[in-house]
Amino acid sequence: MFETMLSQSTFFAIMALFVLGAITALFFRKDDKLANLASSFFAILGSLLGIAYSIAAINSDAAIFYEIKSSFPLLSFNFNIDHLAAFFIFIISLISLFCSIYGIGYIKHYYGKYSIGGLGFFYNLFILGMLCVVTASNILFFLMVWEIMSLASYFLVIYERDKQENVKAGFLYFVMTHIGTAFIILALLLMYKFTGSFDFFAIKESAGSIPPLVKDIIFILALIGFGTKAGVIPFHIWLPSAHPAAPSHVSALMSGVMIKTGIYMMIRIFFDIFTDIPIWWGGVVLIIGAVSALLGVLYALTEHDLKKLLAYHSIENIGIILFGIGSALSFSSMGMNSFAILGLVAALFHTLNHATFKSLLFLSAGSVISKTHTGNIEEYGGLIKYMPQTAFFFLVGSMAISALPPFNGFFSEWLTFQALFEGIRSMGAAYRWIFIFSAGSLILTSGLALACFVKAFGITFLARPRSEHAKQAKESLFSLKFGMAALSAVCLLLGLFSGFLSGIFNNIVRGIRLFNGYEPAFSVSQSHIININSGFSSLSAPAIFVVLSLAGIAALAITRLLAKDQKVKIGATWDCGTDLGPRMEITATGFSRTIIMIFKGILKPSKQAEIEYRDANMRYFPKSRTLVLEISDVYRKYFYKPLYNFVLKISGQVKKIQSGNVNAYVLYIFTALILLLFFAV
Amino acid sequence: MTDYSSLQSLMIAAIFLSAVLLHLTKKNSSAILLYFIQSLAIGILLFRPLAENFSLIILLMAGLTLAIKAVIAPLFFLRLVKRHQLKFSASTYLNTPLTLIVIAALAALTNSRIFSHIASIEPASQKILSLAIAVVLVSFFLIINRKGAISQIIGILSLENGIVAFALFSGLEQSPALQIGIMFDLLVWVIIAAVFISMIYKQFGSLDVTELKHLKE
Amino acid sequence: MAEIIIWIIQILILPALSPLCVGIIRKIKARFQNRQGASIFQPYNDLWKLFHKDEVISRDASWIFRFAPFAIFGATLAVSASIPIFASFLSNNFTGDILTIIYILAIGTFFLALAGLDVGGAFGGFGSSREMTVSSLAEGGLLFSLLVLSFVSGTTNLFSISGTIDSLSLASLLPVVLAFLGFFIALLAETARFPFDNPSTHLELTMIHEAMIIEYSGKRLALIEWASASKLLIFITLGSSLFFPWGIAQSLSLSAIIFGILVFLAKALIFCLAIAVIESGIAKLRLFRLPDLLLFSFILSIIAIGLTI
Amino acid sequence: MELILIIGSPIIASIANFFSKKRKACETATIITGAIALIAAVSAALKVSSGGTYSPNDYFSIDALGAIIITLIAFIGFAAALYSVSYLKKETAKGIIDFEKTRLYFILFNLFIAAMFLAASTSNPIIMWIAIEATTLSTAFLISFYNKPSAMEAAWKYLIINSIGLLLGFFGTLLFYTALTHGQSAVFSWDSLLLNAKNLDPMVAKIAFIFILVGYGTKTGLAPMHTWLPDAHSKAPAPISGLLSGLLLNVAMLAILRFKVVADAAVGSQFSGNLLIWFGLISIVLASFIILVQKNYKRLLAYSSIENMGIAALGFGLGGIGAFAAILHIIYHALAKSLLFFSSGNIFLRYSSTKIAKVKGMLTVIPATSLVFVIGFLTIIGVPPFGIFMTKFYILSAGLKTHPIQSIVALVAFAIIFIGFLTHASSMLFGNAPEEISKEKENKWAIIPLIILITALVILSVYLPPSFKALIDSALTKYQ
Repeated sequence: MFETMLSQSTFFAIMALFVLGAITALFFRKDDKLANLASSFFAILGSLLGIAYSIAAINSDAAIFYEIKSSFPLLSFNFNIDHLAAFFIFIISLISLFCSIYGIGYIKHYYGKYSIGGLGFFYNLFILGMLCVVTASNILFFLMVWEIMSLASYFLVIYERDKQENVKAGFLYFVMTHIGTAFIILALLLMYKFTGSFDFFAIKESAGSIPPLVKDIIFILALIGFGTKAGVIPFHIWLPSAHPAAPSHVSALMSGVMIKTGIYMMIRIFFDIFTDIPIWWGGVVLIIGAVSALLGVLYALTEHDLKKLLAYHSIENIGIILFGIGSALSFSSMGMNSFAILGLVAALFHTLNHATFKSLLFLSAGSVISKTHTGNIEEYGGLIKYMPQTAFFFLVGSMAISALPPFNGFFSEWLTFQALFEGIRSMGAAYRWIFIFSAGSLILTSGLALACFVKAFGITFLARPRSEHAKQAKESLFSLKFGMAALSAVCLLLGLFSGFLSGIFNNIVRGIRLFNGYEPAFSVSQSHIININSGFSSLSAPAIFVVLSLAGIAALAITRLLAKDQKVKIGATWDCGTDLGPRMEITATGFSRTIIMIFKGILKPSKQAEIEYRDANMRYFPKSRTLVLEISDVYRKYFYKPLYNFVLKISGQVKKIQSGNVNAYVLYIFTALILLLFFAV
Repeated sequence: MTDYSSLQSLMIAAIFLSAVLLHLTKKNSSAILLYFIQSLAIGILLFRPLAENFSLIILLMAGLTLAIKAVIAPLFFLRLVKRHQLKFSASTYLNTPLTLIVIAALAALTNSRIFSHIASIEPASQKILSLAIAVVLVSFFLIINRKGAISQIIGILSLENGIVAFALFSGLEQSPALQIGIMFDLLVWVIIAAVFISMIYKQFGSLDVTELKHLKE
Repeated sequence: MAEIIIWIIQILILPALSPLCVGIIRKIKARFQNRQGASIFQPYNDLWKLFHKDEVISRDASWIFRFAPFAIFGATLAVSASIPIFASFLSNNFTGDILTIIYILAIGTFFLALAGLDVGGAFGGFGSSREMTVSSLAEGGLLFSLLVLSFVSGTTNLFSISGTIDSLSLASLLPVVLAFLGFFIALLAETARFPFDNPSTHLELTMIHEAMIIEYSGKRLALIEWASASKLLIFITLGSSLFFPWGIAQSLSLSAIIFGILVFLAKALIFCLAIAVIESGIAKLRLFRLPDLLLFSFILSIIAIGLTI
Repeated sequence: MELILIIGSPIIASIANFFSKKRKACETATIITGAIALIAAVSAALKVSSGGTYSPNDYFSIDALGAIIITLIAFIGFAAALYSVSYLKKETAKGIIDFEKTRLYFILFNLFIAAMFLAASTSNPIIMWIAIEATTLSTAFLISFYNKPSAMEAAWKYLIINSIGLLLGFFGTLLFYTALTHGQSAVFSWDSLLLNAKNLDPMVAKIAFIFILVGYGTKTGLAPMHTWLPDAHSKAPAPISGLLSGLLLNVAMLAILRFKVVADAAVGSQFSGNLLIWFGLISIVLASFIILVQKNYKRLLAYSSIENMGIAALGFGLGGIGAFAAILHIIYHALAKSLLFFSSGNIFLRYSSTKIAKVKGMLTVIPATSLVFVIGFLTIIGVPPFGIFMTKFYILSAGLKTHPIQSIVALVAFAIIFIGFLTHASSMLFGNAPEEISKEKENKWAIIPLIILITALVILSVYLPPSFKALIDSALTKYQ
């Protein structure tokens, strides 16, 4: 069955479906309903075919390579789908399937306000771009689809263009991605310079001819370039403003899948193309991962806009993925390839998990925002009574992201922990402390993530509604609920079958050149027990699920046994005598204030208090008291603003050349002539 | 044939001197006079080959060039000067001693090793050729130095005279078609320059080029 | 057949004994304050009473408030089945891993905090906020102290750790001692004991754990009280059977099992004594002094790791 | 035969306009002659791409690069003719100009096109010089079309600086001419120059090329000699600045290239290559900084032309794939820049101000033009689906091989330009338009020329027709 699926026509059928979706969306742009249906229909078809194709590709070991010549030199549209690329096609298609289903209902609230045809066009183009990015194997073709992906997502970010902050967010996003691409162009061209070919295959063959110093430069450039796309800490400032600005099903795709294309290319370059890896690469990636994870979750705690909070969590999870990659780099540089496979499997598993639970969270956030018309969680409260299903799906998403056992988040974090523990045990003196620092940052991050999602879920869905909007919220349409339900089921299933999945990841990673022919450091027994390093630690996902459910049932049985016929009376919450207004509940600021004060060295919070008195000169009875708590944006203040002002200062000087005086202009020509005569001759 | 070489060196000296004096004149009319002298010298040089092989075309050509350069252009400018009562040309950027220093430096540059290879074109008149290039550079500097619109135009025309002098001395065979083309071009250029000067005078009320400084950045 | 009986004892022993443990600590504290104090079986009576009382649930509460006690108690049940109490020969490589038990306990904390927020009272809110702050900082110290043991014994499976620790040479004793100090601080933080939280008061300034369960009554309050008691016993068992595994049953023989149980009870008693002494001895720390204490436990464990390898 | 049509038809048109009294006659004459010239140019190009350089007599010869430039002039000239008809109709409606002015406009417009055709197709360097001098003179009046003081000032500076540049260019041509005088009285043409470039003294050849580069470089707008370009291109009427930026700069670049081939034969390609690279680099860096702080969108487009000419110079200086990319770059830049200037014309007609700060909410007021404007500015800043990304990439890949530091500096400059352009474009496109801007529908005829240019740009960015590719390859063999 797999061979028929793997023919070239199916792959191009997937592409054709998305192109068709884009064109029909534009074609029907006059009629909103038709445009939405057309674009979502083709997107769903395309992703279904994509899932089937990727599963077939992962299972077959045939080297799949399609080539189409182009009329331009050095550019040929060739696609190379090995196991790694097939895995990323699977992620893209899976998430875009559910987001497109979700989109059918969600786009309804844009009817009449914005151009639905435009949204459909750029949405399909965006997915097509991502599919091509993970399969392109010619440098020029890769850079083309990479920028088309950023261009399409730019237009999606500024979709609601009447809001000024969306336009600013879009601008910052497009500029940062473009600067990232400049670094990537430099890295890839350096590779071209030393291997003389534009095709990743040929570069792979002659990678040995790249001198070590140039290899390090390429590593740094690639790390910065793809790190900007992945949202790694110093280059992350575009992510918290760009992802929330896009429509929710698009920000789910962007946060869940697009930032992973950066991770894909890092794995492709560091493991597939380079052979002997110097030791310090792993250390750098680990440190960046640790910083991104820790600071990502701390900024998420300070955030009160639901989608911004989720965007910061993407940064945190990218940090966790970088732990996997960093440990794999360190192990392979020390020659311990079996442990490196463990690290990379942890990274890939967490990439898949993060894609599922982050898009689930964004979709449920989207359904909440579309019903309450505001992103600020301070104005929510009590939504679980008006939107019970969305609340349940958000709860599943929060449990998955804070790595609570039955769900998939726990198992990939567990594998990442194992990789870090192996690092602590077996690495050399200095690197051991980097591994310890990373393990510490990971455990602290997962603790703070748990606190952050208690805040996010609790303040949004529990207690009493704190604004009029929250009161009128109603449950969203069926297609939204279906999208979210499917994703929560996927989160649970991925958790349960993590044993089986690690086996699959194992042969995906062994498809990469650096690792083929090595035995992984973990084994999966029939009863789904993942056994690390022959007995160091082991775990079985289904067993945990069974034990937890049995324990729950036991608790129910005990209460049923002991408390047979007690009545349950509905009363009022304890209110010390005054009637309990909605303002009595704890707010998001209050909830995270303690943690912010503990980490005030890093976050540098600032506090502004204003008191307005009833009678100006008699300052005893305050009329109103406002408190503004801000977190200073360290990166803009100390790195990006000064850099931008420096460039502006230079252009201020350069502007003076056009002084308006003809004699000066002629003098420029005269000096140019004289200088040339002196020096060039 | 020696008298011709002394005639040539006399003429090139006249051209160079007029170019230098253009820097120093205060009045527009004397600038126009200097340009007239320069064009006259060029005309004479044009007529010299007639002495050896008389051909009607070359006579016609030389006559036409002389007519445009020496007669039409100065007349145009004199009419302009009279119509707008522009007695005094605007001042220069550098005071006189400094200008002379720069001119000396330019002359030294043209005789230096850079241009020594120019001799390979016409070994006989090596000195004259470098003097012609000196005229080019000096009149180029004139455009930078003077603030008046008319003196800038005259600077450009004297630059053109320097190039023609260089062409004559480097023995470039003059095909009549090219000569006519260049002369026609010069004529159109002088007319347009004159039209523009009157337009600028109408818009800005004076011909001082430093007025034109609104198009910044 | 004997295996199954052992498993049944293993599962039942912790929930059964945990109220006794709380009773003993209260008794010792009372003796310190020169008063008679209630009998050590008083907690059983309280539970029995609560299970048979009617229940009042707030109008604003959602299904989370109703479901949370079962999740919390279930979590403690699951953990008590997968940690070595008196027999280290039982091999449970399904759920017996350090990370698994830490994260299963985290489920309990997660639902407890949500239940605190659910009713919309002021107390529940800041209770959950303080609880999440303390537990997120304590997890680091807890994991790293247990990690020291796994590096020393070469495996993260709890049962095999307790099996290998007692055959340890004295040379590697220092890291284990440091790790135990770190672990003990984390124990006090996780089970809301003295320097972190005052279990016996309802004063807004000092209570963290009590604030979250203030709205509960009837059988749900019983379940939660029982769960926090068994969580205390879980940590005591971890402390005793991992750091001081001497006397734990290595083989299936009846005498070894009985001896193992008795030794476990003695060790648990010593732990309760230690906790009660601390509760009577020192004052509760201010909330913003807690991170320093937790950081201290984290640093201790990291030094211990540094020493092991 | 085609040559007579190409050069003759615009001249006939301008003479006809000179005598015609009615506006309709001028417009139809210009459009028809533009169409004829386009057909003739395309057939000439096809002939050249199949049969090598086409030289009917010793004064005219169209080689491969000449054919490309001529087709470009014909195509964009035709689009400009269409656009200026509707542009001037709108301006007369707004009372800025009267019939007398439109007649003068059409006369000079056709003269300008004819001069460019002559410059690109002649085989004699001095006739090329005369033709380029004629373009300067014909556009001088077009720049001072709206006789406001600023237009006058721009025209004056344009005249002075370009005349000096061209005189220096003439001096360089004469220096090259000295190579021919040794004995034979061969006709002075590119091929004869190339044949006996050897007997030029290397030092003289270098000095000659320096004069040519500084002279014609002024006309191309390369860095230190670019100062006239922003004033001239921003004050001229939109169609004319489209032609100035799109075509005239390329014709001047063609002149430099023709002399570069001769200089390479004399002293080897290293000398001229380095000069072109340095001039290109300075233009890119200079333009990038000024674009960042630009306040007037027409001057913004003018500086972008300086930058793009710098890229073309860099490409030709690097040679190999760089030269191929530079030829493609000239084509894409011509199409995209004229597109942008025409749409800036529409913007000016609607907002009647060239200040970026005054233009807000373009997408809501003039959706069709702003869509074209978006595609134009995406092309200029080098975003992939459109061609300039490809050419910038080729030049960078060629540059990184031989001149790594220069290519990195160029890459940084491209990033700064990207930021500058995106800031200005997004501040113009989004936001809500000021109330007094009229919201009426756009005139169909103002959009059609833009759509013609866009289709050409998109088709060429994605697919190079084989005959077109053959033309470029044969051009490459000569201008390597």
